[in-house]
Amino acid sequence: MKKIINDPANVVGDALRGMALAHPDLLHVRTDPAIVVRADAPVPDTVAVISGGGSGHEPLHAGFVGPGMLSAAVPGPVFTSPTPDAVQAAIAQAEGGAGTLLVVKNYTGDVLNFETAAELATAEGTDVRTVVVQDDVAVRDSTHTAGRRGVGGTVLLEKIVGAAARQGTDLNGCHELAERVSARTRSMGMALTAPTVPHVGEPSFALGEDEMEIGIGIHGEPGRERVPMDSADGIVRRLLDPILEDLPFTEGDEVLLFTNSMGGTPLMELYVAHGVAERLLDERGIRVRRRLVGPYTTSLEMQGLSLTLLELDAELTAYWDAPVQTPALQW
Amino acid sequence: MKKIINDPANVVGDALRGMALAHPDLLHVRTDPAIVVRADAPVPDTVAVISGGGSGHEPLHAGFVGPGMLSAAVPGPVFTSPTPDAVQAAIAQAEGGAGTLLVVKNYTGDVLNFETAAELATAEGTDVRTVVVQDDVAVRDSTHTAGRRGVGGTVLLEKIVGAAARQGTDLNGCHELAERVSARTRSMGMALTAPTVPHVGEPSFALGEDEMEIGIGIHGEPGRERVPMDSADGIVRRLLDPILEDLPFTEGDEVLLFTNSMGGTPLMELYVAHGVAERLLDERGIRVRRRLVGPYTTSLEMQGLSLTLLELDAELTAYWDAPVQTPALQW
Amino acid sequence: MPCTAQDVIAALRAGAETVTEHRDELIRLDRAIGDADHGENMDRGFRAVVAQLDSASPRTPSAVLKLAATTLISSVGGASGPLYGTAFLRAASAAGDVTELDGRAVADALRAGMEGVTARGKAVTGDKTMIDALAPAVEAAKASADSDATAATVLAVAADAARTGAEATEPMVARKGRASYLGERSAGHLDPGARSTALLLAAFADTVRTDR
Amino acid sequence: MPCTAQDVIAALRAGAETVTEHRDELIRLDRAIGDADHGENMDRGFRAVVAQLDSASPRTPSAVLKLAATTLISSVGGASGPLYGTAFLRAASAAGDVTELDGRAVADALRAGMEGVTARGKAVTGDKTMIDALAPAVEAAKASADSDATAATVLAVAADAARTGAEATEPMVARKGRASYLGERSAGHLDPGARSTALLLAAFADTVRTDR
Ligand SMILES: Nc1ncnc2c1ncn2[C@@H]1O[C@H](COP(=O)(O)OP(=O)(O)O)[C@@H](O)[C@H]1O
Ligand SMILES: Nc1ncnc2c1ncn2[C@@H]1O[C@H](COP(=O)(O)OP(=O)(O)O)[C@@H](O)[C@H]1O
Ligand SMILES: [Mg+2]
Ligand SMILES: [Mg+2]
Ligand SMILES: [Mg+2]
Ligand SMILES: [Mg+2]
Repeated sequence: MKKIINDPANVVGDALRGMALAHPDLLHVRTDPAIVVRADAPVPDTVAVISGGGSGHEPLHAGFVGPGMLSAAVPGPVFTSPTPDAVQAAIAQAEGGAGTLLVVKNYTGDVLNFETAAELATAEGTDVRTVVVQDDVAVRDSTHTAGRRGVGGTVLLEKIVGAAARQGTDLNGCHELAERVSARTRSMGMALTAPTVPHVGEPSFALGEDEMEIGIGIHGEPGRERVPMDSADGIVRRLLDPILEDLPFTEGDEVLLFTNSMGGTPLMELYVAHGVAERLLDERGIRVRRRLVGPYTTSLEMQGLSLTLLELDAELTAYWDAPVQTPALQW
Repeated sequence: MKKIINDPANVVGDALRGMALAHPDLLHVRTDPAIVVRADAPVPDTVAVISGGGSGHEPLHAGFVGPGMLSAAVPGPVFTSPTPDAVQAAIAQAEGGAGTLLVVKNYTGDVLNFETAAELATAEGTDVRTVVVQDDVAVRDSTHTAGRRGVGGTVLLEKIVGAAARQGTDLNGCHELAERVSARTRSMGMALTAPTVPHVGEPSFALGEDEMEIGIGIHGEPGRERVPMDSADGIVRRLLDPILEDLPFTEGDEVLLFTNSMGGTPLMELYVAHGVAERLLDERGIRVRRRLVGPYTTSLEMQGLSLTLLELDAELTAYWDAPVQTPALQW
Repeated sequence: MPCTAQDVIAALRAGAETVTEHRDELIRLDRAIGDADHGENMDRGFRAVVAQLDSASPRTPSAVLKLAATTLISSVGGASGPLYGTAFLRAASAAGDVTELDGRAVADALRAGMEGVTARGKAVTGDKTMIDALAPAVEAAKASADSDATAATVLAVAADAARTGAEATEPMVARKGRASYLGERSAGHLDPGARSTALLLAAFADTVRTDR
Repeated sequence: MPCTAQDVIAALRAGAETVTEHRDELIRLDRAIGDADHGENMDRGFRAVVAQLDSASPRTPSAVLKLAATTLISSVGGASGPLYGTAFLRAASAAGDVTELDGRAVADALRAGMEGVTARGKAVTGDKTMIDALAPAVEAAKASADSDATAATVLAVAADAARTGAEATEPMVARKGRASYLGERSAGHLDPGARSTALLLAAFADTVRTDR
């Protein structure tokens, strides 16, 4: 394993300290328990939007803390959900009297830990709601399973709900909006290489020089199938087709297209893939109205990408366009 | 070679087309010859700041085209300087009557091709000046050699001079400012892995599982030395010490610290390294006043990082802080 | 012979040792069908439990179990943290305020623990989770307690059943937890949580057996 | 026998073929001490020259060389583009408006080309660049022309000298071009530009020799 780190046991704390130094005006960072809070928190009479989960997906979530997006983030150990006390601490710091919306990616660990934190915070008198993001169409959905994973769509939801909260939307409104975004978002990802978890020291799976994994998760979970390497056209088609069929997205729909690097894939390849995706959508009469291209929901140094589509309407578009000041997204 | 591309021969054009689709409001993109121009170019009575060079360093330079930074970028083939006709075309599109400043990284090919373009444009009546960026302390400087390479410092120079041009500074002023920034900027980089040029299909050099290259360039050039893998502390020290000695930067100096990913290194490691660099600078009494952390001057999917220090003063700081709207930098 | 607070403390310390010893094995199992952190999570959690036990001295089995529960909840994270935490919390409640647990009380505490896991995680046997180790352990413990076995014996049969149950997860296709994302590809690997459950129960049983 | 415009065209086409054949070798050489694009750059450039020659029919050797020059300048990029471009441009000027080049004219054109490369790139012999192939070629061509050799002979001795010169770059430590960044580590590898110069001159010489 070659990584630019010191002790693998301290990697999350070391990264958070570096992040705090890099963004002194935007963030307050604590390391025990690890939480990242807006420098101006709590914002009175404004719904606190808080997310979190295992580390290793940077900039998700801490890179999205700031005016117009998240009030706080709770980074767990690498690929491991944070514990309820950390989530509680974030709520305590960020809560401004208008309640808290927890944005939770649908993994058993995240759901259980955030659920416990929500119970404890509610018991202490805070109004807490939860939205569970589950946009990954690579996972078959069923009430008898763990359900779909939350992946790239989380970024879009955090941006949109963060804008609504900033504009004074109340907890009920934020929660409904979040559910609406969640219902209209679908994603799928693929990998050319596996990530290496620092405390493990070896890649999470092995891929041959001519293979790729389709339908991977963001924690080094292998995907649903291993297939021979393909062109950008072929790769994008494999991700886009299941996304389009699932919602479904149909002719005339207006969408936001998010082309996301898994961490190790450079911008050049990302733009190639993005161009292919726009072309394929155009062929189907689906109108791309907004785009996000970059490494935003990553899996350490994994090479690969994911595509996310969000069906837009005027309200969602306006919230997407609203100003945002965070380490990773600014406009 | 595993890359998300179609035909390696078309990768630059394909990426540019994807980029154009991703940023329709900011950029106008042409592919023959390849140039990327601000959507609102030419801006009358404003110095056009134009840069370019081989592709594979994204977002450098096309990702920095937009109000407050570059007027146009000229992307060559992967790791190959663009030809004079492409540079000329960019000048013709971006020139708003107040002259053009060419920002050229110091490589023989870039210098010669931009020089020819400048001659041709001058012959056609355009006022053209050139600044040659040469911030890489890994290369020994001497009049009998090719001189120092231009690397990460280019981004800082483009931001600062772009802000000055936007505020109405004339060509002379922009040129002097650019020379001043160039004189105060030093960088050095290292790699854990080599990049693979698409038309080559194999990594540009081979590194063992326990080795790294110190003093690498951004074109897959091996560095000055190959050493055993080290901790983040050790790596940062190896880059920072030569940078500090070179200018030199001394106690009390106010600086901008730029911690740059070479493309495949994820944000988590970058923040770890950034934290180490801030600590080491603090120990020497050098005051970090501004920061940039991210993949901004890359070398395809190479894993590694570079550090850049710029000695600030009030004027440079104000230009750094000035608003900017580009695909890769926005504030 | 019944189980005192000291016995429970010793059992937890033995559990922590086992987890540290098997950290890499649990990581390997989780790497194959999950996210490669189960060994790290459990090791972090049980080290924290040991640190708590070094500084506090709870007086009843229930108080010991409760301390373990809250410590696991605030240090393990992931899916296994809340699940093991809830299991210990429910076991603590079931144990009541007695100072010693007999065979029956051990069997009841185990059942309460398992019910906690089920309440939170909604898994049933065959889903390829820690339930596949816990459920047979609970059944075996009940049968043993029904025939008036000692705490040591009840734990021993429970540990045996858990081991067999964990081994049986290998061919299963996961329906809960992270391994479920793999679909059919999850077959052919032991479930890491079932394995850690079996390891913990074996360590508990060994300690109590050695004690008496 | 002297060299006509048709001969120069044939020589350039042969040069393009050689470059395509040796594309991977030139990439490999540049990968070792540069950025792995020299073969790609030269191949792109000479394909463009061939395409130009397919559609235009310049009448004099000078016009052919000039067309090659401007095409190389606008298609090769990198360091070699402007350098080779300038070389052909200066050779074109030196060739004047005659319709045939004799041995002396070939030698003069070669020298003019080399002076163009020196003017732009500032390299001297021993810097491990294309100059290390060009300079001995120019010297040998002059000597040959001084003894009234034909164009074919002048080119043949120039090509021989270029080959020897290119081979001599292997032990050199680069002082110009990208290889110079490697310092001492640049020794032990042929310079790609010197190699391409030798390849081109060999192809030119072969064509003219075959022609007559
Ligand atoms: N819904 C569930 N019910 C019972 N056990 C579960 C459930 N989900 C996961 N587990 C157990 O948790 C184990 C994984 O724990 P761990 O790796 O620590 O957490 P994570 O899956 O969040 O990374 C699995 O092997 C499985 O035994
Ligand atoms: N200053 C110079 N003078 C003469 N030749 C040079 C000079 N710099 C580079 N070269 C030649 O150019 C060759 C490299 O060309 P190429 O790889 O196409 O361009 P780049 O170095 O820009 O990638 C070198 O091998 C060398 O022979
Ligand atoms: Mg986990
Ligand atoms: Mg090059
Ligand atoms: Mg796990
Ligand atoms: Mg080269």
